[in-house]
Amino acid sequence: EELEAAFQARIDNNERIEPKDWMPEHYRKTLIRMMGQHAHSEIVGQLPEGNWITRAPTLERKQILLAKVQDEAGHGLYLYSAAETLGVTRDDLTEQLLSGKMKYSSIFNYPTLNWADIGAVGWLVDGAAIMNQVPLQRTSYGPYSRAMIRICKEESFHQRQGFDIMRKMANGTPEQREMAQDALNRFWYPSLMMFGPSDKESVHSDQSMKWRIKINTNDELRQKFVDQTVPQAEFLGLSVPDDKLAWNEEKGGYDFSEPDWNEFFQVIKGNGPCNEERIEARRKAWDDGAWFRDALTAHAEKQAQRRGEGVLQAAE
Amino acid sequence: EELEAAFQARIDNNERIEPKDWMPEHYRKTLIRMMGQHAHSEIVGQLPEGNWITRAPTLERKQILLAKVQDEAGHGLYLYSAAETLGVTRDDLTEQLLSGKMKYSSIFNYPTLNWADIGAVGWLVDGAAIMNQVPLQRTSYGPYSRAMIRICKEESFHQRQGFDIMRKMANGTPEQREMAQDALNRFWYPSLMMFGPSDKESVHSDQSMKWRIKINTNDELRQKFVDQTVPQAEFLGLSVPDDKLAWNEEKGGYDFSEPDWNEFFQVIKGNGPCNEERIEARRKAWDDGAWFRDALTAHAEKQAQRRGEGVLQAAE
Amino acid sequence: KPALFEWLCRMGDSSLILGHRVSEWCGHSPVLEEDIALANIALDLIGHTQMWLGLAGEVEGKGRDADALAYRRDAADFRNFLLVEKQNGDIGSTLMRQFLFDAWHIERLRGLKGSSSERVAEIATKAFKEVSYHVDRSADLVIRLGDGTDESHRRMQKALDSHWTYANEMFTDDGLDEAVAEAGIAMRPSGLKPAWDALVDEVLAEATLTRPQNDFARRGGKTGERHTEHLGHILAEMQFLQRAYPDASW
Amino acid sequence: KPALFEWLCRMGDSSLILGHRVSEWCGHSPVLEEDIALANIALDLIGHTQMWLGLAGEVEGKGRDADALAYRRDAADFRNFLLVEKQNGDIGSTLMRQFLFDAWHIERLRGLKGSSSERVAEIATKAFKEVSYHVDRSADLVIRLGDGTDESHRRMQKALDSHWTYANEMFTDDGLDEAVAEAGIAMRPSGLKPAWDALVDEVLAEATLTRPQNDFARRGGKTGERHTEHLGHILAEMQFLQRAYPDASW
Repeated sequence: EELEAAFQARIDNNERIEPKDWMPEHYRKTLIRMMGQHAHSEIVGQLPEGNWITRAPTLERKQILLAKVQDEAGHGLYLYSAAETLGVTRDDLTEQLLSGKMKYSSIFNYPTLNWADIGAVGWLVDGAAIMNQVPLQRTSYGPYSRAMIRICKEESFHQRQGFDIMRKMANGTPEQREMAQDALNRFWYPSLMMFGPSDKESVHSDQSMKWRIKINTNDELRQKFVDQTVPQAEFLGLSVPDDKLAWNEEKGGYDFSEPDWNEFFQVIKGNGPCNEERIEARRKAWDDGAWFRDALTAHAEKQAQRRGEGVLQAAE
Repeated sequence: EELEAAFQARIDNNERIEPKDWMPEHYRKTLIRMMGQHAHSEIVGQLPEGNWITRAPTLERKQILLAKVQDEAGHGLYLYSAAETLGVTRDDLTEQLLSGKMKYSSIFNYPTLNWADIGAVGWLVDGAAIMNQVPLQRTSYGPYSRAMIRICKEESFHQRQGFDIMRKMANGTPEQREMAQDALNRFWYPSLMMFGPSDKESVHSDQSMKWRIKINTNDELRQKFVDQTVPQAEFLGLSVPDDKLAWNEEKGGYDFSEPDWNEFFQVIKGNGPCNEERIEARRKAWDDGAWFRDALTAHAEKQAQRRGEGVLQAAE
Repeated sequence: KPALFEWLCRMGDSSLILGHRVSEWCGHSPVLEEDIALANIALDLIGHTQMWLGLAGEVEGKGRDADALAYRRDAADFRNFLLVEKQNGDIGSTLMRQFLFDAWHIERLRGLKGSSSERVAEIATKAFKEVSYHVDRSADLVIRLGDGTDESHRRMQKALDSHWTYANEMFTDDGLDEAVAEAGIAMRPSGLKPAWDALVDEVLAEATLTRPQNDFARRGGKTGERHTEHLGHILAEMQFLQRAYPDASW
Repeated sequence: KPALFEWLCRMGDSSLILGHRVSEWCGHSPVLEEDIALANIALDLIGHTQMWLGLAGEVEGKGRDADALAYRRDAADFRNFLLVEKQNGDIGSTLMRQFLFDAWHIERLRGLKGSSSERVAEIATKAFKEVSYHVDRSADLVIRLGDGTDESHRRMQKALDSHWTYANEMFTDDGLDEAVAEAGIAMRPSGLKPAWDALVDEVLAEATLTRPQNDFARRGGKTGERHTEHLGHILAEMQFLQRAYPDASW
């Protein structure tokens, strides 16, 4: 009780909690879940974009996309490392992803179907991710906060690159323009879903906000995202697929339609367009790679033994 | 001795040998080898053409190609069945193909690299095959002879289709014309190799000709093929890739360069362009299909058992 | 009439894409008899494609023939079911997909034989005979593999579970189906469900397989709103020559 | 000068096709560190492609840039080694192919730093640093996997045997190489063999792998006379957008 009060006081005082510090078990568990899901999302997030690497339309676009997917793997690495400071291993987390015990962002269960989707993923999906992540730079857990600072920097670079693809497509041939609009149509609502259900229905929010591992409410962030994105869509000359979208002078933001939460829960349940493919791809990578990981371990052990023998011989 | 003399007499008398007839062990073995290799060639021969089914340039071409590949599988089936009359099973023959103990026509170790190759395979490869097979309709072993009669009918149809592709390509755009020429360049010498090394070097020829399981010499057939094909190439406006090619009035046929027999022996040894891929593809089909074949057997056994029980119950 | 055009594309595109997938097996199947049968089914499906897309082109009246529609549209313009885009997987998965489709296909064609459009009825009549053979064959193999070994049973159940929510798309109705139904051209997809259910239940029972309880229907194939990621890869391969050599004739 | 153009295509095409193959691993490799490293190698190779093909386009002087060369040529015009077209296989096969190529690549670039062509020397100098890292990395992994478990040893030996005759193509000389060598632009390929042999032997020894005795060299990639069947499939995918939308800029 006392410990918990002291802990909460530190948080209220804007101090960072570090791995060696005492923390409530529930805080630790919640953070593992959050960071694990975040890491998994980076890893699974390689797949929809990876789908277009071999078909990128120019060498430069191919390079940019490769660099981006590489960054995502890198973010996964930071986040797994940060999570490991809480006493789980990366392999544990991976097993939990593959068994379905842990989730990843459901946005990655949507397919990338034309080249403009690669733009839309950068513009909307990374845009929404940044909106979620910027506040997390100030989250109470030190390693997570520091990982977020690095990640946010790269993400905003990715978002600009995505927007650049969209601009090129929206100002291109009629077919390119159609692809751009089609991409926006398909990614708009799934992007809004990235902020999670309305706060009224969100389960974990209150305690998490108290612990400052969640900073803003889902609805706040979603509103902010819409307000930022709509003018960008207008700039591109694309229409947001929402009849109800309208500027509300009074609240100083847009009114907009909620996404279809029924679809959201179907996707979470496994009925998203690509759930099966995504997990299958990761499982295949993991299973097919077992011999590789085993071999590296075996080699390291041999090397250690050889070094040991060397030391022994030298000592004789 | 006596049996063998009688056997030879029947052959010399142009009689057909049938499965239940006595035959020398070596005759049987030679035929199994020939028919097995021929069957394997049909099966492996599906692969280079199958390589273009998914890329056939029109729906009609796709249909024609599918029908052709289907026919080849059908030829394989006739030939395995004919070979089975000599007391080997199809599975035995397949195992020998996969272990490398039995060969298939080395022409199928060459890749199909542009659409005109599909034409060239029909025109040249099937053309050479027909040249080899037409005499075999009169071969001494009944089941083989009958299989060849059916096969030759279809093959000449295939050859016409192949020539039709070549004509379309040779009379098409400059790029199509280039593809046609490129295909002829790559398939000319391998097609000449299909008749086997010069008779001076051919191992099995003498006895086989006596038994009438080989009718013409390799060199005869090769000459006939060249004499038939060169005017067709001229008709197409394509050049046969042979500087030495010239009409020889005296012999009433063309003089032409020998193929590179060193290459031929390398291909036989396994160093052809596609040996590894071809056998891998067949091995994968076989291994991946084991559960399927086992299941069909298991189901048939269950059904037989159920029928048996039904009979029993009816009898009670 | 654009509704009919699009509806014909739905018919033709599903045949085309399934024909493509099936043709990938050529030379790679577990037994020679399957090589032959699968090539034959692919051949039939490509034949149907020519008829459906040929008619679609005529109906559209913009001078596009079946080849133009097959080879010069990009993924977003395709109207095939998602089910037929799925990767082949093992031969069991391919045959299960085939059976679920064939069971729909035969009912679809049976109804179309009485279509108010003579041309549609004519195509359906031609295709019906071939598809009767397809469904007999795929049903038979689903039974034998479902009730074969433990291994084959497991594989077939897994394939069934994986395809199920895709198969459900075949019975979704939309405005286009409504318009075509009102014109007497084709029954609403939902109307095909009872006969499909009956056949599927019968075959699954004999195959000792369990019908999945998931009624969720994946959508987006027949409307073109959201295909799978596979379609783009299929088209890149299929359309290469027509795209790379737009002026050639073949 | 056409010989130089074609020689530059040889350099650029091998980088392009290998970069393509390596990029197929993105998101599918056995550990996160490999995902990162493989994406990075692909990225470097595509970068080299831009430089080599960019210079090739300039030398040709017909207004084709690197993208035009990468995306608008068909298979017969490609000049890459057969080795880099090979399918990825398992990660061991991919890494073995990479090592055999890297060991050639580093020697090739080392020599080119002193090329009589300033532009060639400049590109080689830039690429050399990156490729030093590639070869260190692939050599290290070949050693660890060769001398890992029985299973990994078996896989690496199989990969080595399978790639060997393809690797031999990298050291075949032809008239074009002769012309380029005489102009002082690049050493004859056969001249790279001793250094390659030394490195390969050293690494294989440490990896406890047996060098294949087959000196046969597969040919036809760098001359374009006979590629493998894989190249057409690679290009169908890679070039789809440029082929389908020839008027677009991206």
